[in-house]
Amino acid sequence: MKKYNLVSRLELTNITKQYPGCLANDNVSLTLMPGEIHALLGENGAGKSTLVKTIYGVVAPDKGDIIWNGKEVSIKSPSVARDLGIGMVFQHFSLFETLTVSQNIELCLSKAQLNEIGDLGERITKLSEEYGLNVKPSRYVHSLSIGERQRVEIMRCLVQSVKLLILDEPTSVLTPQEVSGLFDVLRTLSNEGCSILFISHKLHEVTEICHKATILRGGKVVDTCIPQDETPASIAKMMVGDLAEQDAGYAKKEGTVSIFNIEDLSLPAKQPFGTALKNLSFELKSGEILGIAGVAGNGQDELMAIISGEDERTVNNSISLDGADISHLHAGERRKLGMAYVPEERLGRGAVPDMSLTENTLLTHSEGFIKNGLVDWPSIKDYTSKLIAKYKVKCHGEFSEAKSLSGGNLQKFIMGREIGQNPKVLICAHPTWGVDVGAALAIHQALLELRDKGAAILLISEDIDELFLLADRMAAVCDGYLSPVVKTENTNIDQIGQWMAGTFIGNASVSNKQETTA
Amino acid sequence: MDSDLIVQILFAAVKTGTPLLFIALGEVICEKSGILNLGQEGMMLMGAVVGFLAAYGTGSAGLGVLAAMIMGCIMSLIFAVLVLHLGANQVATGLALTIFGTGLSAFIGSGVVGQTIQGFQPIAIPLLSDIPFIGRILFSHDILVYTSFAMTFILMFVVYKTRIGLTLTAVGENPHAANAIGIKVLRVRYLAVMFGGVMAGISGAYMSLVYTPMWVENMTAGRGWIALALVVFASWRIGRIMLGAYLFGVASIMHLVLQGLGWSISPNLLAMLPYVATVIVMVIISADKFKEKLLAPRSLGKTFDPRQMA
Amino acid sequence: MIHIQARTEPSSLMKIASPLLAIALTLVFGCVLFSAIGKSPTQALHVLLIAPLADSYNIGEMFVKMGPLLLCAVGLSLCYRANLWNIGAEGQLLAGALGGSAMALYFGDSNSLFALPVTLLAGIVSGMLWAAIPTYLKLRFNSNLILTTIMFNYIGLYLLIWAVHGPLRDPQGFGFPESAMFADATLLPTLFESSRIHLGVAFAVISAFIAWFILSKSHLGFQIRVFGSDEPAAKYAGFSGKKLSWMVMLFAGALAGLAGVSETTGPIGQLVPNVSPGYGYSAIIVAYLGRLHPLGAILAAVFMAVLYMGGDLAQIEMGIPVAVVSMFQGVLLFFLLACDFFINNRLAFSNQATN
Amino acid sequence: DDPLKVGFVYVGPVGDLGWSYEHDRGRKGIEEYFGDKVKTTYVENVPEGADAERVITQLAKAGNDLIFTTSFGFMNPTVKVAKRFPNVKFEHATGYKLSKNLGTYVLRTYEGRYVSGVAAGMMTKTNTIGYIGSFPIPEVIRDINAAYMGAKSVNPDVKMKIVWANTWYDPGKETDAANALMDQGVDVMLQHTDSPAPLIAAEKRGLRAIGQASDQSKFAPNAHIFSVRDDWAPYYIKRVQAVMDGTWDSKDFWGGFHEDMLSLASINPNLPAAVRTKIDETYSAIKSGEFKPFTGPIKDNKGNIAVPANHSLTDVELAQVNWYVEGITDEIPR
Ligand SMILES: Nc1ncnc2c1ncn2[C@@H]1O[C@H](COP(=O)(O)OP(=O)(O)OP(=O)(O)O)[C@@H](O)[C@H]1O
Ligand SMILES: Nc1ncnc2c1ncn2[C@@H]1O[C@H](COP(=O)(O)OP(=O)(O)OP(=O)(O)O)[C@@H](O)[C@H]1O
Ligand SMILES: [Mg+2]
Ligand SMILES: [Mg+2]
Repeated sequence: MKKYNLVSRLELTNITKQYPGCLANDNVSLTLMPGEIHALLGENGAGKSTLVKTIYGVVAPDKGDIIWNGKEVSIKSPSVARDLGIGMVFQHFSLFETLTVSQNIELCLSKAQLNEIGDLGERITKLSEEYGLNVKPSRYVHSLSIGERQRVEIMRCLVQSVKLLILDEPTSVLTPQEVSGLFDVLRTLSNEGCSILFISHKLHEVTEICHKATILRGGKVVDTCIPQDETPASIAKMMVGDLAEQDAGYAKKEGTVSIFNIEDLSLPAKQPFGTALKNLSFELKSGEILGIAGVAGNGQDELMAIISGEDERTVNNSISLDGADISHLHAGERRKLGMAYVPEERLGRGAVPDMSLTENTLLTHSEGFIKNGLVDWPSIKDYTSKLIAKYKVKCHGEFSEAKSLSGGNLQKFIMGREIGQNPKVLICAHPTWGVDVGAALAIHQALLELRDKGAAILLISEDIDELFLLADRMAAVCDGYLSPVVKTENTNIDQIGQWMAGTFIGNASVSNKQETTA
Repeated sequence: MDSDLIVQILFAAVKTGTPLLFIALGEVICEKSGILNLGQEGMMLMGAVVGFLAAYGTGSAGLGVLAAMIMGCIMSLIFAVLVLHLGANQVATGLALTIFGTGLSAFIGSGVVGQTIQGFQPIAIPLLSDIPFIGRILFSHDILVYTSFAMTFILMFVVYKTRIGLTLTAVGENPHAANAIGIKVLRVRYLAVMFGGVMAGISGAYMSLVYTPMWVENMTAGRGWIALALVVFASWRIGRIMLGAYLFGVASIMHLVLQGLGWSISPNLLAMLPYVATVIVMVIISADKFKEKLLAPRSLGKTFDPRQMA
Repeated sequence: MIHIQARTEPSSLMKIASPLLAIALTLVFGCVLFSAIGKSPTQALHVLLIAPLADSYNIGEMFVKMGPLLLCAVGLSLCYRANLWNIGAEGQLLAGALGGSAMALYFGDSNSLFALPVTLLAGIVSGMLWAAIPTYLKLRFNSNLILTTIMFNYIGLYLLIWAVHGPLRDPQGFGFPESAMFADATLLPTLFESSRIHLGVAFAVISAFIAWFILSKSHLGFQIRVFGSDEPAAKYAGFSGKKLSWMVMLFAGALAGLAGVSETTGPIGQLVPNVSPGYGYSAIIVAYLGRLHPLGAILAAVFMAVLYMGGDLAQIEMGIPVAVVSMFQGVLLFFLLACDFFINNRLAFSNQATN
Repeated sequence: DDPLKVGFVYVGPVGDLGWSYEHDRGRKGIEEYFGDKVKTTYVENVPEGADAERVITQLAKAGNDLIFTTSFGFMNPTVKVAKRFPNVKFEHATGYKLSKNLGTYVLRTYEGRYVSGVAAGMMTKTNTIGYIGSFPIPEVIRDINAAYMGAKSVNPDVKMKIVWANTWYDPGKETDAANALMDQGVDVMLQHTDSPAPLIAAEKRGLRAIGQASDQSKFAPNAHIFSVRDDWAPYYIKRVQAVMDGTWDSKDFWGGFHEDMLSLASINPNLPAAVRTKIDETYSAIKSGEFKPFTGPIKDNKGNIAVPANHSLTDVELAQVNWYVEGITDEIPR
């Protein structure tokens, strides 16, 4: 990082933002110099996104000042921010799938900026070459991969000469290879004097690229550091405090009997922007955890839906449980045979937001609670309070509405509910996504306990570290294809990363068979 | 059927289709912004009665249309405040608007039932109206019909070729993303809903100032609902709305024409024709679920509150 | 300074208070309106709301009016709970009236004990059939339920008009569009001497209790609620959306059909073109006013019936146009929707109050 | 002495300038004639379903001594209420059920329709006249026959096209129906629906039409030939007087030109003299009773004898006409 002058690019003083029932930012102050890559760290809900949204004018702070290039400014809306030269890539993309790349970019520009640029398509192509972003202006966004979409988001910021680029968890959806491409772009920008505010949960990335870091906890700044001087472990300690337990390494197990099989499953996409599944085959043995890595949107949702029976299209003889074909059974019947699921979307799918926890228990766990078609509410209530106690779900009681729980607590509740049914097969998507370290630990242990009791677990996750920690065997999905399945000890992050990018496609099914028979 | 009769039928179809065209154009803009307004029938009735009252009072049909537009806009504002600011369910609010409009229009119009006024007179467009067939069918109408042509083409241009259209599409597809990049989602939606109201007002005025021209309770006879079906039929595309409106125009006068030609099917069964046709067309259009999902504004009918953005 | 603040928990007090507040606001609106048109607001409100309950005849008539409203509203409450936007109660009611009347005429002067039950059943089945078509179109062809049910209201109306002009016309009726009067064996018995309250009213109240029982005590009712409140969760849990949609829609159709046949075999006693003055539409408001709760619907239906009767009386006694009734209905629903805002939000009176 | 209380039940709005409007003019006629010796009340827009019985009951309970129910659909409710209130007199328009305290009254609209047919037959240049029907009930079918016979009597080549609008009052539909007819060569239009919309449509096209129920000349100064106007006041006054005198009895009353309950309003001065003369002649002949339109021999359009020679249909027979007269090429819809 070169220091051009002593005037800071951005200075925040005492930013405070109160949400109903939660103080998201509490007197946050922070300084950012030109060309500086600054990490914003913290557990889930620490207030990182809220802070950057304040800078970008999406959220109005209750208190505090923003000083931009030495002058106090009031950023009332994103267009004001953009006029100042601030660009932002959101944690959840803000792209319009039915529009083209250049239309998406155009929407972020003012008339004056558009006039200045002239031919937008040309400008995009030129920038694309300059930064190696490789984005075609005429393509529709729905036809782009996640990585490409992110590049569109970055392009959106670059078409106007941006002086501060904010990236909210940009790498969580990228393959390791894509991440290094992104870092190249960021370094170039930094060298050109563009400041970067970078949010990530992946601490090794932070130590690799960031010049400075600010750590938030409960909305407050608790620490700052120079990441190059720290290790991921030491930063993690700053984030969660000293009390947090850490996941230890866990012993790997080998499954016993093959219980659940997918045989040559192909299925066209059901939704306009969905992924088609292509020649999927794998088997799941009792007493093992099979991890499936992959960038979001590569067929995980579709796979989950067809396994659970939510996708009602039957693919004859392609799915079997205990040797019997179950592909014609609907979701309820499959559950009765001993299958259970933890969906990615905990609120709105895994639990009904407006219903109490008691009712949410009944959602999937009805065995023993229904007599002559009537619900035995008192016993469900009892059972629910036991669940809450056993999994240490923080809530007011079994009457609390699901939506009033924090994400991690709801996740613990759902895990408990599904595990409580003693499933033979548990399909579990992103079990700790957006969950803090303590809760994640509890969930990990519950999964392993279930495995040790002999259940077969399919673990779908975007978090490679978690997969390496838990899975006994692993594979990756890309564009609806499944890579070969390998024992976790026989692979490494690099190979899985390659597979996530699709390098296996073409010889997938063959190599799969070899592995499983080996 | 001789060609003369066909020309007459098509001429009548354009006339019958015009109120549908107006109201459906308004609704499609509203729906493109993600808002489903089932209050069309009520807004249209209010437009009809207020337009008639104003024209009756002032003697000017033009002022009548203006008053109807303002009334439609006011009605749509009630809807907009409830739905956009108070987060009320769109379906329920729309129904309430229709029920309210039906009652209120009958109430304020009770004094002028049976009165008549000098509505708009047809103006044959020089040269164009001399073209064989087409001239009679398209270019010998009144000023409001020409306005509806102009409106269609203007909207096609605005929606498909301008930044306004881009913004509208963006808001309808993903209001959260639109909000995040600084588009004033509520403002866009207010404007779209109000535009829908204004168009419903004109549509009502067309009924009471041109089509009959008089005021009768409930004179729109379900056209507001048909317009909603028309939007689905057109898969949210402007050009197709025009086509659909005229097709519906043909369907709704066909039973009268057939009777005149001596068909002896029960007039009651024939009168079902437009409604049955609407159902059939809707089934055909929406049977392709995949395609409909692609075409329909993705946030249609869903409540969006910028205050609760995470 | 007053400003609006989101509540952390929805207010259960407001859930109950909201309809009452809405009614109160509607009355205030009424007073303003009546003053504006030069009528005495107190007299108008008296005639609209008190007079309908002033004597036993009027109370009886109020119940007669309440019957079809409640039957339709109970079905609609279930539909809306299941997130199925059935606007077709009107058409289903007409279909029930038509089917039931055809059966009643088929029995003619028969004294069979089965005449009435079979007639009622025919009405129920016709209502179910009329609900089944849009349901099928929705489930099979993905067509918009709101629009198809509305279209089927119109189609049902014309079918009924066709029938009274054609096959069901009274052969001795000089060609007028009415069926013959039904024989006594196919008429619903009245419950009290000297009033028109008939068995159909009892059916309505019973149906409300049945619906309440299903919704709150049975697993099926639970599934309906989940399906309506969160469809992805229902799918995830393995509840069959198709099965639930069919059940709820057919139940609603059956009740609306029963409402129709109860009108023709009850207070009307024959099939006429005007079976319903829009009960199916008003029932939507009744359902909402009753919080989509079957027992709430009973109270709401009583209120709406009073309003209807009051409308007639206001016209007879004060020359107020009957259109005020539907205007009031609309305003009531507006106020209700607006008041519901305060279930999840509240007014805060100063900046300090936020903490 | 308390005024006599008279109640009216209307099916439509009093402002419809058609059926209910004319009944209300009749009601005002009573008020004018009797001054404060009567007190009248009306209820408009009463649906012909379960509500009718209640409204009629409420009028009876409110102390009305004589109640007129002015639409066919009120027949059975009136019968039921009449049974419960034996001391109140009821009169039902256009129906056929009588009881001790329930009378009926009907207009001989076919007389006006015959004259209309004569005028239309003379005025048509295309030899095609149109008829917008409401519902295929005997009254309307009877009048279609009368109109056609009138037209044929002056123009043997005349044809008639019939369109059913399925409504008594819906200006939109009536406009569509009128346009559909005119598109098919009709140049003179008769209507059995109540709104002036068909006249307005004819005026726009420079063709001719005849007004229905009330004087509709102002809607179409050029197109208007004349209106056949209903006038209920003479009958209503007579019946109120009968109640006051204690001479009221239940009967089935038919009134037309002769009773001044039907008249030709605003005959257009722009008609040719010959047409005007013919109209006057026909009118006088019917009014004096010298000519009765439904006098045999009349064949129906299937070739059967509908009215034998030398017979004029009685009122009871008139109430049951369900055939088209020879020369009408349509069929009665079922
Ligand atoms: N619109 C909102 N209304 C109420 N509370 C909110 C809102 N947005 C965020 N919060 C709360 O504010 C806190 C901070 O949220 P924020 O999104 O800034 O966290 P974060 O640090 O970005 O977390 P993550 O790592 O999960 O992205 C959280 O407790 C969150 O639940
Ligand atoms: N949109 C919201 N509106 C109101 N309250 C919210 C909202 N989002 C979160 N909260 C509340 O804020 C608190 C923090 O929620 P959040 O989901 O961010 O927790 P978290 O810090 O991520 O915890 P966990 O690790 O358990 O996920 C919870 O108690 C929740 O009830
Ligand atoms: Mg969280
Ligand atoms: Mg965040």
